[in-house]
Amino acid sequence: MSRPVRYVVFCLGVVGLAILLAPAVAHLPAFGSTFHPYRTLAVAAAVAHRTANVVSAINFDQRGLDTFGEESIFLASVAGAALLLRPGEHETERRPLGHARMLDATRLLGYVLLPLSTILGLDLISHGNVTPGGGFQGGVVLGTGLHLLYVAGSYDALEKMRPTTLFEWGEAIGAGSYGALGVAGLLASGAFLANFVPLGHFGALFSGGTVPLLNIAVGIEVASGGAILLSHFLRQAMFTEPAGGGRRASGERDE
Amino acid sequence: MKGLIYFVAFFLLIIGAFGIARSKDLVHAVVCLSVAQAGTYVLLLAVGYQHHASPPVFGSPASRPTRDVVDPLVQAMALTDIVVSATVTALLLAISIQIAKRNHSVDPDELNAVEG
Amino acid sequence: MAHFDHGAAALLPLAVAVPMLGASVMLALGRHVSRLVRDLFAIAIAAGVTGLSGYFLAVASSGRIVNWVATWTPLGHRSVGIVLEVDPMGAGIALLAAGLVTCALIFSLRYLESDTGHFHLLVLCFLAGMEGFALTGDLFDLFVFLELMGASAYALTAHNIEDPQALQGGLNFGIINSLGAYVSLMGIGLLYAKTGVLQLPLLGAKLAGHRPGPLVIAAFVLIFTGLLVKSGVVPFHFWLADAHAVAPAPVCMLFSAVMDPLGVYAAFRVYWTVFSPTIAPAHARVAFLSLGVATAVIGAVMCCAQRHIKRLLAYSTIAHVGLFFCALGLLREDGTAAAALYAAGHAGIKGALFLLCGMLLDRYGNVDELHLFGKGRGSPHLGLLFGLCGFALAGLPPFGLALGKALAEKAAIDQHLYWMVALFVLVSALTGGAVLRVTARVFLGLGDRPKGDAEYRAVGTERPPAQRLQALPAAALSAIGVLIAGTLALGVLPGARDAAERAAAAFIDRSGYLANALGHAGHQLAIAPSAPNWDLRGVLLGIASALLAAGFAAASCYGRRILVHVPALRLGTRAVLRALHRVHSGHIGDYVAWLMAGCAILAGLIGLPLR
Amino acid sequence: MTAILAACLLLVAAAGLAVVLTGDPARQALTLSALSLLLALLFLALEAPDVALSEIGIGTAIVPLMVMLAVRKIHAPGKVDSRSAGR
Repeated sequence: MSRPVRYVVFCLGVVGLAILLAPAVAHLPAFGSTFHPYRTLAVAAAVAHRTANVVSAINFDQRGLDTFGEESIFLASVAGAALLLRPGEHETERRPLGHARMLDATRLLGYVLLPLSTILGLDLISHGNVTPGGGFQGGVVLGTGLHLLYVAGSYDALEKMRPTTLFEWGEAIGAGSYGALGVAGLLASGAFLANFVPLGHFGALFSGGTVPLLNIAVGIEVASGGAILLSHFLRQAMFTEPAGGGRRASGERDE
Repeated sequence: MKGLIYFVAFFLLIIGAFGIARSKDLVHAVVCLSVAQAGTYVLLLAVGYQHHASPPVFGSPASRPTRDVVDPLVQAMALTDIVVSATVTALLLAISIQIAKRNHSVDPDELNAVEG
Repeated sequence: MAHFDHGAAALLPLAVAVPMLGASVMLALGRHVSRLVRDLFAIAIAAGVTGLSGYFLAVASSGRIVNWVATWTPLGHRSVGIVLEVDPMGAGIALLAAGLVTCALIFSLRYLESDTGHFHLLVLCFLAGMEGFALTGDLFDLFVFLELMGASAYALTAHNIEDPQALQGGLNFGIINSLGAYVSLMGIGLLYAKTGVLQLPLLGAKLAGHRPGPLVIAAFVLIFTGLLVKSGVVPFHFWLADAHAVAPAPVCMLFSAVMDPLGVYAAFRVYWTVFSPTIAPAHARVAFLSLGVATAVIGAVMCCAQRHIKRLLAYSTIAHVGLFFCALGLLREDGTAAAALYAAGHAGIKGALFLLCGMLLDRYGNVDELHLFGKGRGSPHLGLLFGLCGFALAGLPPFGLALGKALAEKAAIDQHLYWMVALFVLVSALTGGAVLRVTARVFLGLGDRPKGDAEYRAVGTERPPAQRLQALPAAALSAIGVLIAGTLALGVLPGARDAAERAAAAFIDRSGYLANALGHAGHQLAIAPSAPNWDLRGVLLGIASALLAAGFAAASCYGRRILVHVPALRLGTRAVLRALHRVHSGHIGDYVAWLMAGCAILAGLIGLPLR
Repeated sequence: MTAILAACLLLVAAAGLAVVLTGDPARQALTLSALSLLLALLFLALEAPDVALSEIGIGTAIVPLMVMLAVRKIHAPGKVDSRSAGR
């Protein structure tokens, strides 16, 4: 279809949607109202299982299957991206040579931020059951934190710290432990993902039973998977090129 | 307020979709898709909001939760949604990179590998 | 539907957990073991899930299996947990999914190059997604598993990164399906805002007895948009042909045979459990039937207009999805039973056809009907199977597909919808005829040698010529054989119709679904008197479709000779086809525009009659 | 509070529009992280710190990084066209 025809079809759709949605929004409960029946139940259930962060309680305890599905999506996507970003038939992966020329300040920043982000990530994961954050957020921080090394220009160091196989193991162990904890619940108390671990005290570091354990599992998976994901994009962008292509191996460097 | 927040939610969805429809670059289209998804976050959190309520996190160990909190379920849903967004974006960007290699173009107008 | 089997209930989540654990193991060890070990491991996992699903089906046929995950059983009418609730229909489609994944993996024993295990991993994730999608009774969980199916499927579609068509097909698939899923999620949000629950049975209970207000209609339209995209219903179908034509053959087979029917299944599951008490069947029927007819007709016409064989099969799937929609859209037990049998039979035949295409690609490096003209003479076995599947697709008894078609026609006649009988006969004859035309041209070299095949773009190959297989691999043939035999068994085994009718009765029984979810015994469903599978009218209609298909194939083989003498007809056909081709542009922007327009059309179809 | 919320919403809508209207994907990576930052602020205003944290991690770091790397691969001069020799 030509562009104008496409826009006409699109706009007709939007007009129809507007006619559909405007009265629907008018019939919604008022914004900020006190009508939250699920909230009342979920808070009570979280308190009963001594999980201070109710969002974590929902994610890992009350609706743990959703999060299992979510982690599966993550696993599938990382594997899918790895599959799609593999070097093609006529491509080779060039090894990076030497260090990039980077401003010392940038480099320093990278080295300073790395431990900070590591600590922040670990903190987010370990306190996910009591404070905002959790395995996913902490894992993201950890996974990206490693890439600060790249910002610091030391790709070799990154390659040493980020052996893909090890991270694949990490991701597999993280994702596998989530499922394994679910099966353990089945074996221990007869229900998949049942909260079978002692619950501890409300607000304590190890409270909420399986919630902190599942948080750690997700943290390991997301940190490793995130590192793999970024490393595939990085390799593709920096070091994959046509076999026998006329470009000099060390020709181009960082931005 | 209610009108505004739901309008923004659907506005993001539609403007993101519109961005894909007029896109001349696949990477641009993929980014527009994540704009469309941002609409879902806004909608979900709007549904769960309550005036003068706190976040659904009872940080301090001693205090038993007595105060009102906003709906934590929509937040859990939004969290899942954000993960989905990131992973789908990664996959679609990976495909776009490969399309650029095979077709020497990422303009949807110039891609004609499939039709009819 | 009174008793619960707690053993089976406890095992329900394993249908998702087992393939995911398998995928984790594959990620950790896939690189380090040989190809054969990876293959066998994945097959073992898929076979295990098949066994598990079969067990669920056996248990569910005497009562729904209910599992509130992690024991969050409801207090009164409320629970914070996710419920998995399985009736025979859900267990049946879960079994179909797992069985077909097993077949696909067996077929790909020697088919796909993969040295990391990522292909197997993605297939296992895809399986987990389908199982969760089939078994869950929670609206948001449905969305999560929809996305899991999606994420694995996008990557599997674009698996062959050397093929521009595969990449573009994967991209269109990913963008449209994701956008559809986000639209669905907005609908879920609206429904949650109104009711405060997410579990399907409880949602239905909340909406029961209320007139469908604007909010419910909007939620219905938005939620269905995502599900209809997944099903490939017109005008949300554009991505389907692009993706199904280009994915590796065993993956295409899974898409066509289970993934699209799963979308249809979920749409009607959500309709019956959530919306049926407020948007009554009498109102919803018009919308469902209109969508079904449009899908069936456009799918059938586009199917006949293709020369890329996999693309042809993809459009034939769209046409059949339209027929399923028509049968289910009657919103009655008999139509639902018919659609279940029809979809199961279709899965076997369409699966076999896609695998046969994979073998064609393997041998000749091409699936262009005209390019392959007469080249298949050396493969009589493939040709025989192809022709057989063509007749089965057209509805030749005694295949299960024909049984489903016959029952759907019977249901339509009972409702005095005679046009629908004509639609079923015509659409299945056209799609079957298109496959027979391919058989005649490729394997028999019948008809006029087509001109102009040099102008056609090369069709994506899946394997460089040097690696093409000469002999037909036994594993691949056995997978195809199992699929065809299974479809045949469905039609001839006594009791298939009874089982389908019982499954359909449970599927549309909303109050029983709710009662069982809450731990109560549902009321006893009246068991219809046992009926024989076939009746004379159905057999005759089936034979008529098959003959019509053969006639259509002959006419299109020698069509040019006829059409030359009827310029008006020729020009008319050409104009229609050109317009359709222009709409099916492969352009992602067009598809998004149609998705929006489709939302509006759906809103009009469902909303206007309720005004 | 309502004023802050309204301001956040309007900013988010404007940023969303800006991302869509930015034709050049390299710049889009920047507008997208701005949108994510504003979204995170909005989520904080809506009392959703968990979601805000995720959005910051994903929306302002990982996704723009992937977009930039993809753009670099696709649009780097000579990068794409040199592929034609290999085909």
